[in-house]
Amino acid sequence: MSQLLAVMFDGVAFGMLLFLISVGLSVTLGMMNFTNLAHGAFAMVGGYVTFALASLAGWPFLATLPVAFLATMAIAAVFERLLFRYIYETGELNQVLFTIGFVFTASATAAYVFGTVHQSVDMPAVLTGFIELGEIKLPSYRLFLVAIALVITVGVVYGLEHTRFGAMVRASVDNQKVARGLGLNVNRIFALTFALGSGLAGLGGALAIEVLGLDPSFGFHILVLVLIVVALGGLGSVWGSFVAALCLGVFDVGGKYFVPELGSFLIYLFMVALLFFRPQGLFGKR
Amino acid sequence: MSTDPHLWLRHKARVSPYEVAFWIAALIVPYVLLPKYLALASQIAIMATFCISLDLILGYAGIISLGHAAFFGIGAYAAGILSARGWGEPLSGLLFAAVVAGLAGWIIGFMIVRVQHLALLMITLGLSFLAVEVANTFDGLTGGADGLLGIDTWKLFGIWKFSIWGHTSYAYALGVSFLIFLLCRRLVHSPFGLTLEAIRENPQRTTAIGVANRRHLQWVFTLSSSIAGIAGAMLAQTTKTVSLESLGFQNSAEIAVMLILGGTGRLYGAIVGTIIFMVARDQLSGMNPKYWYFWIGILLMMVVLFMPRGILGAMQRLAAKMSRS
Amino acid sequence: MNALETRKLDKSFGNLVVAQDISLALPAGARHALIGPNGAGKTTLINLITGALKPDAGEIFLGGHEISGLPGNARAKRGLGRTFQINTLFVSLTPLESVALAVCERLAVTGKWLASLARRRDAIDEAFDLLSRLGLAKDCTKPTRDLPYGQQRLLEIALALAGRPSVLLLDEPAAGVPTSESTALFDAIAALPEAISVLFIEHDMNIVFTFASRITVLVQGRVLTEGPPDEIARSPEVRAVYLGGAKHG
Amino acid sequence: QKTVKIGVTNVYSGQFADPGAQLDAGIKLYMQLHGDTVAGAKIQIIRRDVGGIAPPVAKRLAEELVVRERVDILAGNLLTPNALAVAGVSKDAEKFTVVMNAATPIITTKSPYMVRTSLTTSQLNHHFGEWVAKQGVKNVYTMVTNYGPGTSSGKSFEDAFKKKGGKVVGADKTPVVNPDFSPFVQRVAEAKPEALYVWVPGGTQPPALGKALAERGVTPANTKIFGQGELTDDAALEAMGKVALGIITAYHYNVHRDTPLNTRFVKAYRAANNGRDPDIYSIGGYDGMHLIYEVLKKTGGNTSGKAMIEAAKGMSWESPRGMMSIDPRTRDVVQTVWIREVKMKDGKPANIIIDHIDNAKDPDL
Amino acid sequence: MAEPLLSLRGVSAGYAESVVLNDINLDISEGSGLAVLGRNGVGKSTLIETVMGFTRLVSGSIHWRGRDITRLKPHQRAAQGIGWIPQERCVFPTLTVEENLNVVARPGSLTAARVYEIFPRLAERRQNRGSQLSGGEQQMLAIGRTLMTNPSLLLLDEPLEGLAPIVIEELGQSIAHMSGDEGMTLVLVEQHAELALEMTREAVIIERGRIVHRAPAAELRADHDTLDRYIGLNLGE
Ligand SMILES: Nc1ncnc2c1ncn2[C@@H]1O[C@H](COP(=O)(O)OP(=O)(O)OP(=O)(O)O)[C@@H](O)[C@H]1O
Ligand SMILES: Nc1ncnc2c1ncn2[C@@H]1O[C@H](COP(=O)(O)OP(=O)(O)OP(=O)(O)O)[C@@H](O)[C@H]1O
Ligand SMILES: [Mg+2]
Ligand SMILES: [Mg+2]
Repeated sequence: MSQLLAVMFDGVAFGMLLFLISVGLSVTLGMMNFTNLAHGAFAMVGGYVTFALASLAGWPFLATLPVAFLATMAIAAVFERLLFRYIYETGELNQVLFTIGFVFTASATAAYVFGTVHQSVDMPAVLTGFIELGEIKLPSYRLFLVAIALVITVGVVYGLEHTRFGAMVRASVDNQKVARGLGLNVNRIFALTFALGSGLAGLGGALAIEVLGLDPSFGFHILVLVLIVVALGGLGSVWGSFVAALCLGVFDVGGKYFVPELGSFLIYLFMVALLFFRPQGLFGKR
Repeated sequence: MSTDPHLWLRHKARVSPYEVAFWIAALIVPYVLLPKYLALASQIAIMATFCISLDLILGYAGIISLGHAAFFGIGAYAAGILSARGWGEPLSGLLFAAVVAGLAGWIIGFMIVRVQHLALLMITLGLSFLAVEVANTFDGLTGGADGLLGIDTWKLFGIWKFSIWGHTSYAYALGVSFLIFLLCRRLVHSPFGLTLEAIRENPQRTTAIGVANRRHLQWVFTLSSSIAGIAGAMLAQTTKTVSLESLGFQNSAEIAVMLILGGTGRLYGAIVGTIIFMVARDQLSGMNPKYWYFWIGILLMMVVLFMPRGILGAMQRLAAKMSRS
Repeated sequence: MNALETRKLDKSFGNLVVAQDISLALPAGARHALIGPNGAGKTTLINLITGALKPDAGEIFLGGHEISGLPGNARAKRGLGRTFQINTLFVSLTPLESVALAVCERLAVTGKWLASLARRRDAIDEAFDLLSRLGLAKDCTKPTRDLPYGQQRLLEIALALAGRPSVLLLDEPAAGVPTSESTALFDAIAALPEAISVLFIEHDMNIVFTFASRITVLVQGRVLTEGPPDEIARSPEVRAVYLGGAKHG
Repeated sequence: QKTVKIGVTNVYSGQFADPGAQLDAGIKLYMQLHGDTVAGAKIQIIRRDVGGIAPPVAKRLAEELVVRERVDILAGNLLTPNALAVAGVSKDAEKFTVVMNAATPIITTKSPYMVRTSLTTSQLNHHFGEWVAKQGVKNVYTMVTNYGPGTSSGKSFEDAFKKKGGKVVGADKTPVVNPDFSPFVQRVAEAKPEALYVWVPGGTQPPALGKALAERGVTPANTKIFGQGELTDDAALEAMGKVALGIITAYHYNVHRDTPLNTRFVKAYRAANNGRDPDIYSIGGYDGMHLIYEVLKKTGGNTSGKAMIEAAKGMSWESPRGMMSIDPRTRDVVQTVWIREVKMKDGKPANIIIDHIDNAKDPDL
Repeated sequence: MAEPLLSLRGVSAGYAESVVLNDINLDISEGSGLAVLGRNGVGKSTLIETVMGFTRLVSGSIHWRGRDITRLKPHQRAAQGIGWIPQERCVFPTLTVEENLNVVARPGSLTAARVYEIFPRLAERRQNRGSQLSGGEQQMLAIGRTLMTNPSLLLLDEPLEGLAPIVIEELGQSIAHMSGDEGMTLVLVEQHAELALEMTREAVIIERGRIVHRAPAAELRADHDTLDRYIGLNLGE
């Protein structure tokens, strides 16, 4: 019984990690409908910010997290003004091409600056080890991930999704021309949303180092996972991503535990089956 | 402006002198001017064929796939395994690969034609990951992660050996690509090709005029898979290698990048995109093996910013402008 | 035998009932109008008939054969043509290609992938004729998206006619077409072979009363009344829910 | 002056860029320490990036190196599928070819001009399996990555272990892309085996696995843990901390082995690479270059495949990793397998050599 | 005379490669109503879109309350008080009726409650997504949505299309009320010339991108010859 609980908890924690690295994408792709394969590149930016501050400048890990969020946001805002805003209307194929190009360039830059080696950061003592609850040992860092994921979900779902701003974003995506014609400053709305989504990506990247490690191919590495989460959650719904990540985590970890022979098939089988029967994802709005 | 409908349609489908020039150049340039690049040229021809197969479904029928390499890989394994098991005759190997990949495409097609958009993208992607895992699991047949061993390609027509100089490989790859191109060119100018475009534009309306959307889509998907399989088989035969990665995501993504780079829905976009991408990669990575992809990234971004309809789209616009002025 | 008949069609979206117990019969050659307030369920009814929506209950017969179980395209192949209230066109194809495609489908050649479209002279001529009749010949080689709205509306009709349907369902075909041309449009429809039955939705009462031989009034998913035009025009009920003041009397 | 061109097909970008970079740094360091002229010829390296596991690309690049750049020697070969593809070129073009990393045994059988200066998976794990059995371990649970190197390492280990009377009580295969080991470790924790054998690729996975083991309390305190050397590389040790104490691994190279040659090598390597330590990829590249230099000296600059491979056969030398040689029959590497245990040293856990198997050959070749 | 609310001076405009409008001069004074008539494809929508700033302006300038707004972006023009109802409705399909209204709202006397009063049907369908509305409901929503911006000038591009007669009647009254009592200015593009001329004071007729006729609405209503010639309305019948 307690083992089952431990496995469940691992699943939840893994799901929350998935959510944290993909929540930014469920903003940029899900809400803005921007096929943002560069999400991973921004996650990598956040990761390297944390790495640079924690491992090179000696900051405490927790203090680097807000900086990872804000710095990535700022960098994304600059690139948005310089580049990304020109491709919102060029169609998803062009967006694919452009953002893949961006990941290439970002990845090469990271390799040049930080080298190809896998980086890690030192965790504060409170986040290493585990908390014992009866017979179950709950690893502290995983508990921490779960907590942050909950905070972000509440923040994004209530701060962005169910607000007038959220409706403005969706309106702008539905029909840019008409949204402009009715007085919405589509450029500003998109810039803000894009920066916010990228900031969240950066935060996710920073939090993921401990589990996934960090290297210049990080951006490609997490791409498939985050796409799966967003697709399963459904476009336009951050809450959907949360639920999808949770299901995915529990299903994947539980599946590996009970039928390890299928270990590498599970995630894909789950996705293909779910999307076949629910193409719009769990809570898709588009 | 002429509104003679026959003239207009015939004009749209005519063979332009540029096309003839292109194919003559494709034959002559590598052999005569760049004989040291024959290996690259044959792989370009092979990948261009693969890219055309993607253009058929993506550019014309609107089926966005991030997993088309699965069929490329299936073809490669089909031909490779056939050869490793003792039958290395190349042309029959191609045929075999075409049938196997086509069959796989037809079966997967039942699923593909029922979904669109992101779900389609993700399902194709998921299927290709599953394909990799299946091939990894059946390593007795496929050689698993080490790759398939023992491929031996017999002489072409019993005469020409596939040597490291690449003369035979290129002739073979170019010849097969050209035939497939001709076939696809016919297809896109046929009523069937027009129907595909219409389904891509508005499936609701095609249904209302009586078109069986799914049947058409499944058929083109099958055909496209088969062509991808032929391309995979050619690569297996000319390089005598097949690995799991031929089925994988990176291969799928790369071919999509080449297609979009060249421009979708015009066949030549697939060819031009492949040439530019592969030549750029060859040259850049030769110059700077560590950071070459920085420049590839810049190239991709530039193309989107300045040529949103792909390189060929931009060339067409330019040509149209020049002919008008 | 009726050209088109529905029996007790029901449909609801959640708890919104959009069709309830709708039984409608169109004899061959009918010119039947379907009117009713916005949101009454007129478009929904057409969608049910064409198979774009699945009814919760009820049957549909075309020329005496039940078609309820058939997919939309099979119904179209059996002679059910339609237009859409909101333009549903192939925006990057040209009108010529669009209509030629519809003709090809009728000729059952859209599966031919080794034949050349340009060589299907029969289909192209027919498409061009049809476009000429609707005044679309001039711009028929421009991408559809560049045409003004009114011309796009006409193309909607051209696409439906190209299938030579036996029953034609028109959802506000004249919306966006100026009155002058809409008259011409309906003249063209009126000039269709006698045998073709037409069911059309229209809010312009001039047109309705000029062209309909029978009118069904739909309100909140139910048939309020059915009858010849003069009867409908006089009905105080219809006036109250739909026609309003005396303007279009 | 004559130049000898060496075409290096390696991976410089993507997921495998880091091992590729380390291998390349080994090559560079050797040339830096030993000059770029040998036997009167200038050595020129021409690098090509395969970009990952891509045998068709590897093959084409090797062909182009031969045809376009007219190289005399082929080298590099980080990954097995790529190396197998290059073997075809090596054979057809009769070029002396050095496998500096790829570790699947059969590679060198695919071209008579090929030698290897790294390791083979069964070389380490076969001898390790026998060694473990000899220590009196009776049953073991195995957990290996589900792809070529992992499964073949696991199989070598299991076969040797079983032959010596051991029993395999459970065997799991983890996915290649595996961000989360916890369910697998949980299974091991519940099975409570006497010993656990693990194999994971270097990079992010060893620390991740180490953490998962520590979190689930599967530690040498209650379960003997055996693995190939990657498992306890420095990053992984750091992640695991003291719970790693007692893990036993087999490896062919130890950065911290205290011999004058190795100390000098490590120092120079760090100086040339921003303080980064060399690893097995570096040593593979370094010794590969050593072999090329020595062979050229022996042939007097003759670069024909035949002459070079004959000269290479049986050659033996002292490397920073220890004594090593080229088996004249198989052209494959013969070297010492070091058995290390994690113990405290200078207040930190470190890999301390506790035993070694000299002149270990691949048992299957 | 007071400064016109909107004036177009020598405006030529069009799309990427074609020029559709030629040398349009037009003054619209506050509180007036202008009907824009013409056949299909003569450039009526283009004129409206040019005022909004969506087309490529080739020459000329546009002034709003005397200020040059030629360079302003569409959303800035909307913020100035120009309200646009696109011809093809274009409600936001993923937003609910309520969100469609609120998302563009600007302070003023026109609120969601007022819109629901004008179109009770919308109140009933408040939680439906835009894509789940009937054609007429979408048209109502498109009008209501623009009203939510509390514009001083309302550009209506064939707003009556697809509405039931009784709704047209009520909408006509509401519009008359707004333009009369609340001082809203109207530019009304309509195929139904009769209706349009009833609701406005002045009219222009466009033919191939040029203004070919202008007259007070009442006068034009009686001028069957002109209407016949340019629009082909056979009102005589
Ligand atoms: N996006 C566009 N690109 C190119 N040309 C266009 C575009 N939109 C319209 N046109 C052209 O501009 C001209 C005027 O079109 P417009 O839509 O303004 O006509 P309209 O008077 O509003 O017609 P309707 O009554 O049918 O709505 C037409 O010839 C049309 O082909
Ligand atoms: N997918 C849907 N989900 C929920 N409600 C829907 C959906 N589609 C339509 N409706 C509702 O069903 C009702 C009937 O719609 P329908 O389109 O049939 O009306 P209509 O009679 O054609 O009206 P109009 O004259 O305005 O076009 C409308 O109130 C509409 O809001
Ligand atoms: Mg309707
Ligand atoms: Mg218009």
